[in-house]
Amino acid sequence: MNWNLVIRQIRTISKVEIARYVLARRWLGVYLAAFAPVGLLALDRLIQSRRTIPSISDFSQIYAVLFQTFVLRLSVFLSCALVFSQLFRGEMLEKTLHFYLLTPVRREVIAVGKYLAGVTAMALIFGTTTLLSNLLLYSNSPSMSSFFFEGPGMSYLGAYVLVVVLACAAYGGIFMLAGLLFRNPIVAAFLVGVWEAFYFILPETLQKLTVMHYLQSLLPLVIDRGPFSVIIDPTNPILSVLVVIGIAVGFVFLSGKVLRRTQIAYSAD
Amino acid sequence: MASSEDRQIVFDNVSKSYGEVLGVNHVNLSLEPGITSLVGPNGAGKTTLMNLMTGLLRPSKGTVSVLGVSPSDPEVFYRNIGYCSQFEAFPRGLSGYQMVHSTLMLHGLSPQKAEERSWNVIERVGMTEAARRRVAGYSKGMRQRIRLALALAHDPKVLVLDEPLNGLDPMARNEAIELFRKFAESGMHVVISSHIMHEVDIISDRVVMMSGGYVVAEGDIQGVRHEMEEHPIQILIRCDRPGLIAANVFEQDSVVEARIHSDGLGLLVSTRDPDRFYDLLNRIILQHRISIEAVSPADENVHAVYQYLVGGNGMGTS
Amino acid sequence: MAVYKRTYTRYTGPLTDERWRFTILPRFMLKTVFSSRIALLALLIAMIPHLIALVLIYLRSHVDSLIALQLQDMAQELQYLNIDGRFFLVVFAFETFISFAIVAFLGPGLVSPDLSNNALPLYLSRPFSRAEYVMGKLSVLALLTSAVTWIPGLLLFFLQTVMTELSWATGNVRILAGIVVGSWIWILTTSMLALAMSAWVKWRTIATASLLGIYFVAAGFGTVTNEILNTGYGTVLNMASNMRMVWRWFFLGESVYRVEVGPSVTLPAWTGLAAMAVICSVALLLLAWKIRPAEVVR
Amino acid sequence: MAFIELDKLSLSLGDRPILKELTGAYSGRCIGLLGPNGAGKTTLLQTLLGFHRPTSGTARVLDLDIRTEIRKIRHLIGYMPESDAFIAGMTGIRFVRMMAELSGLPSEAALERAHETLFYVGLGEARYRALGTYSLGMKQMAKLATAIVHGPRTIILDEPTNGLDPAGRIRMIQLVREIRDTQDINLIVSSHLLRDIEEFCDEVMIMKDGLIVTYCNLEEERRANRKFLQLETRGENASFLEAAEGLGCTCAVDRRSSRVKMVLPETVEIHDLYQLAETHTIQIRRIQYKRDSLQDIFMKAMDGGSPKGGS
Repeated sequence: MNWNLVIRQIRTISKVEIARYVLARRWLGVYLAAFAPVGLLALDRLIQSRRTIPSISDFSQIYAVLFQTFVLRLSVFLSCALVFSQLFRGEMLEKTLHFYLLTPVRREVIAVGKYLAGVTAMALIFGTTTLLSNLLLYSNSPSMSSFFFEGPGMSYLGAYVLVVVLACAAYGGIFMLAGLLFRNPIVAAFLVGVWEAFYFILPETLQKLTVMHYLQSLLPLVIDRGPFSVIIDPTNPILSVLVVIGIAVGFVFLSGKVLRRTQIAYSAD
Repeated sequence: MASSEDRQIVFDNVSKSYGEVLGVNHVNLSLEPGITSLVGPNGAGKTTLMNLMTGLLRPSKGTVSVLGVSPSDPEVFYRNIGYCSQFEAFPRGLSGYQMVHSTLMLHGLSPQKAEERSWNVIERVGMTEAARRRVAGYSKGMRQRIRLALALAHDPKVLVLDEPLNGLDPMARNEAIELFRKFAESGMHVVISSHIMHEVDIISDRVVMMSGGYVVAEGDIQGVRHEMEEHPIQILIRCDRPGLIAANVFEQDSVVEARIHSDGLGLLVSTRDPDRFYDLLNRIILQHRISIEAVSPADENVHAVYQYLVGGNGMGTS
Repeated sequence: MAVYKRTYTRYTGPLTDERWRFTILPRFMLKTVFSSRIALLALLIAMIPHLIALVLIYLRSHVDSLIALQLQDMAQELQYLNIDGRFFLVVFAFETFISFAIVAFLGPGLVSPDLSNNALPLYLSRPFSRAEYVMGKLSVLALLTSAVTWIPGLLLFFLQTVMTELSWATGNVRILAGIVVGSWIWILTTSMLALAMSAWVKWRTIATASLLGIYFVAAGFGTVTNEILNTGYGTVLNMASNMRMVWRWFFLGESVYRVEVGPSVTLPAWTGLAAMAVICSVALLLLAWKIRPAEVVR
Repeated sequence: MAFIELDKLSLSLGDRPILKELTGAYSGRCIGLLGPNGAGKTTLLQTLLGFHRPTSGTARVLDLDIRTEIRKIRHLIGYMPESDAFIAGMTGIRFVRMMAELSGLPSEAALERAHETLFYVGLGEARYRALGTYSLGMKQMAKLATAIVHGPRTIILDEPTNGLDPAGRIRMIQLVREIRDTQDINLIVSSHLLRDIEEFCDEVMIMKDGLIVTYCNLEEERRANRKFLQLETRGENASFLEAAEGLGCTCAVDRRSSRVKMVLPETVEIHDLYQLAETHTIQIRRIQYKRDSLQDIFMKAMDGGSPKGGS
């Protein structure tokens, strides 16, 4: 196994993939979904519509709601579904997959190259927007600096960014494999979506099978899920991080194996 | 001494079908270096054969090996193979240069060497000034040239080309034919599929003719032609008195048929023994002072062989 | 015996009037749409709310016969139900969503295949302009959604008038106007959006997914905006509430719309209309840019 | 009457000039449009169809100006695009019928013409099948059907024989010839296959870098160019060639295909060559006159032949 050749191949594939998609129309939806909350909070910061400034803990609560409902469930999840399922399914639809398959590169290395391109791009986009929206929200309250430097502010922020990156990693792997296996990955995206979004109503053993449970265990504030939710104690953070990374690596490895058996028979639909 | 296996492209009783659509059936080939032309009507299985040869498809039955390497381990297999496919599409957002350069990087070249060799091969296909623009804006001919560059960039030992001249202008066609001839002479395998019979005539050392998923003929053109006794050689004669020649020609029993052309200035003769016929013809011309416009064998070329074996001038037999 | 050799001959007959040439598209496209049974099934399901309304109207005006059938409690309840603006508001609330679903699933199939199969040069090399192409495709969607919105709506209105006296109709002419004008506003907006989206994304399935995305995710984001910015204008992102403003203005005569979620703030009724006008113009721009015979790539 | 007149027609896409002040009047029955990749052939055809607005200058098709009367022009033009173009979910007959109606034919006439045209192009028995199931050759024929169904005065074919197998190409060449021979129809055919162009074009326009570098009538070219003889013999022909040179012929032997090119002076007849062959006991197997084929005309135009028309 000639490692520096493999490294060079992975770097090349990642660079090519990012060059192809970063300005592609397809990613416009991703940029919109990522930067919408930032725009919103910036607007709020400008027009100061509120008469009374809520307390720091209120701000944390507001951000927790915003993060867990809109950011994590909708924009990160849908963006990963769109980007990663198109990594391979897009190439099959556009009939360009053969360009990669004709190169002397291990199939697993192609999968890793494409995956890393997707993860770095998504992690960068959502990492920065999470950072920005977090800071913008707290900048409304005068005691922001004390909250961040003495209080738990910094560790909250770190947790949120970590969760976003891990979400991209795990969901990225899942949707890349879905893109390889299913002719219409949107159906798979919908099923996984429902499973992950309503994880809290599942019994304990099933909850441990969802990615969301481990991401949730890393979040500082758990928001009330309503009457049906089954509250179970979170797994300890280190284990959660390892499990999510394990999921990501597992799916990428599977994608490599599937790619090895993929044949080029572009069907004329 | 390397066994013959390591120098050939071998198909060992290969069959391939997609669901109930038959791709190719019971193909047995062992191709020597040089230019091999793949001919046959649309849907005869040419592209399937090429996709099998380049590992994009796995055979349902039988095995394929190129220079002794099986397509199942891509890291070694694709070092020696270059495939210029018929697929029209290109990745959006990339320029011609970026594609060639990244392909060479995947082959393990350093960035500088990849860049130098990229411009070299781009220049060879005449795309130097357009290479910086995005491929999405290229015309059909320019896309074909970039596909050729991608197949040639890493100096492969085996070149598989699916209708490589499709969309190229006449000058580019000649340059490409010269290029392929040079490769073949340097001991490379060049496998070309084409519909343009007179080009196949000029280029190929040997022909593989397919119809309905089966290999119906394989070998050099003249060889294939002579093996088919049941089709006598046709000779076309343009002159002022075809009737006179026709009258004298039947003294040879090897002459099977003589048809006078509707314009009264042409005669088509079918004979099993062309050598003796030419002697007779030359004697008749001298004896009766017939003024000749042209004498030419009507079907020494691939096209005629194609007509007999594949035949059909309607909408193709497949 | 005369042998007729078929050679190519030119057409020298009369030509049709150019004004109505765009109607060719719906004639042909409807056959393609109705060839798939799912489309037929979807249209039938879409009729259910109107059927229920029909039954209610009929029963409401025959309360006495219900009593005769000893169905006192049902007759009791029907007394309170009066067929007025609010009744039609509920019926059309359902229709708003159903007609959007029809457009979201059938719309992309009209434009995306033409773009991915490069059919535009075939259309536009004929005396058939880009505007006619869009109008033709639009009229296909308009026909389908009309069959689900204002046509059954008018039937209900007419039935109610026949059941009661003419004065009901003259008293509620606002409802009549609402049914027709309101439906056409919604048909135009959703159809333009569907065509623009399927011209922008060349695959059917992704176009349908994006349309549903716009309908739901944008609405969700609207409510979040209302919450955080403490304003009502986030509702503009919610297409369903835009349309609800228009219905309420027609059916209930409310010129002011109370925002459901977020601070209790009211918006003038015309904001919904303005939002939909913006959507239509953006869609028109997008179509003008994408529907062209030869793709020019810089 | 010239059916195409170009009046300093120029066009730039973005900042790249594609057509450079093309001028000229052309009236051939079937004009072949040739040129290297990127010479502007497809762009010129699309501009005549009004797909692009010319940057300056204009053109007249059938005496109608493309800037102002494009809709009238499009009634009289049939266009077969180069790339694969069809409408999904439609059968052959409904596809061709809709295209006829879009060109102004009333519905019944369109249906009748559609059937007639599909039989004419050889898709008779496949006309009720969905277009998606058509092979490449059949799709080309379906495109041709849509280009001729409404009986246009001018037909533009972009690479009609491209990618067809031999059977398909023979059929297409035959059809284009028949259409050309119908009275008052003019064709413009763009192609890279010079043999096909020679089969059905009587005039040829060669473009290069946005200019028209050569415009010639193939019949005249054939007559004007000097004739030379191509010979193939069996047996040792050195002495035979010397004897021929003695008579004043100039000979050139093509090493690879062992064919001989010979130019006969006025005084020598083919018959004399047979005489010589008899005396030198060699057998003449092939003998025919060859002319500057379109290939040579094209090559001359490419390396800076005299630009007729154009700037």
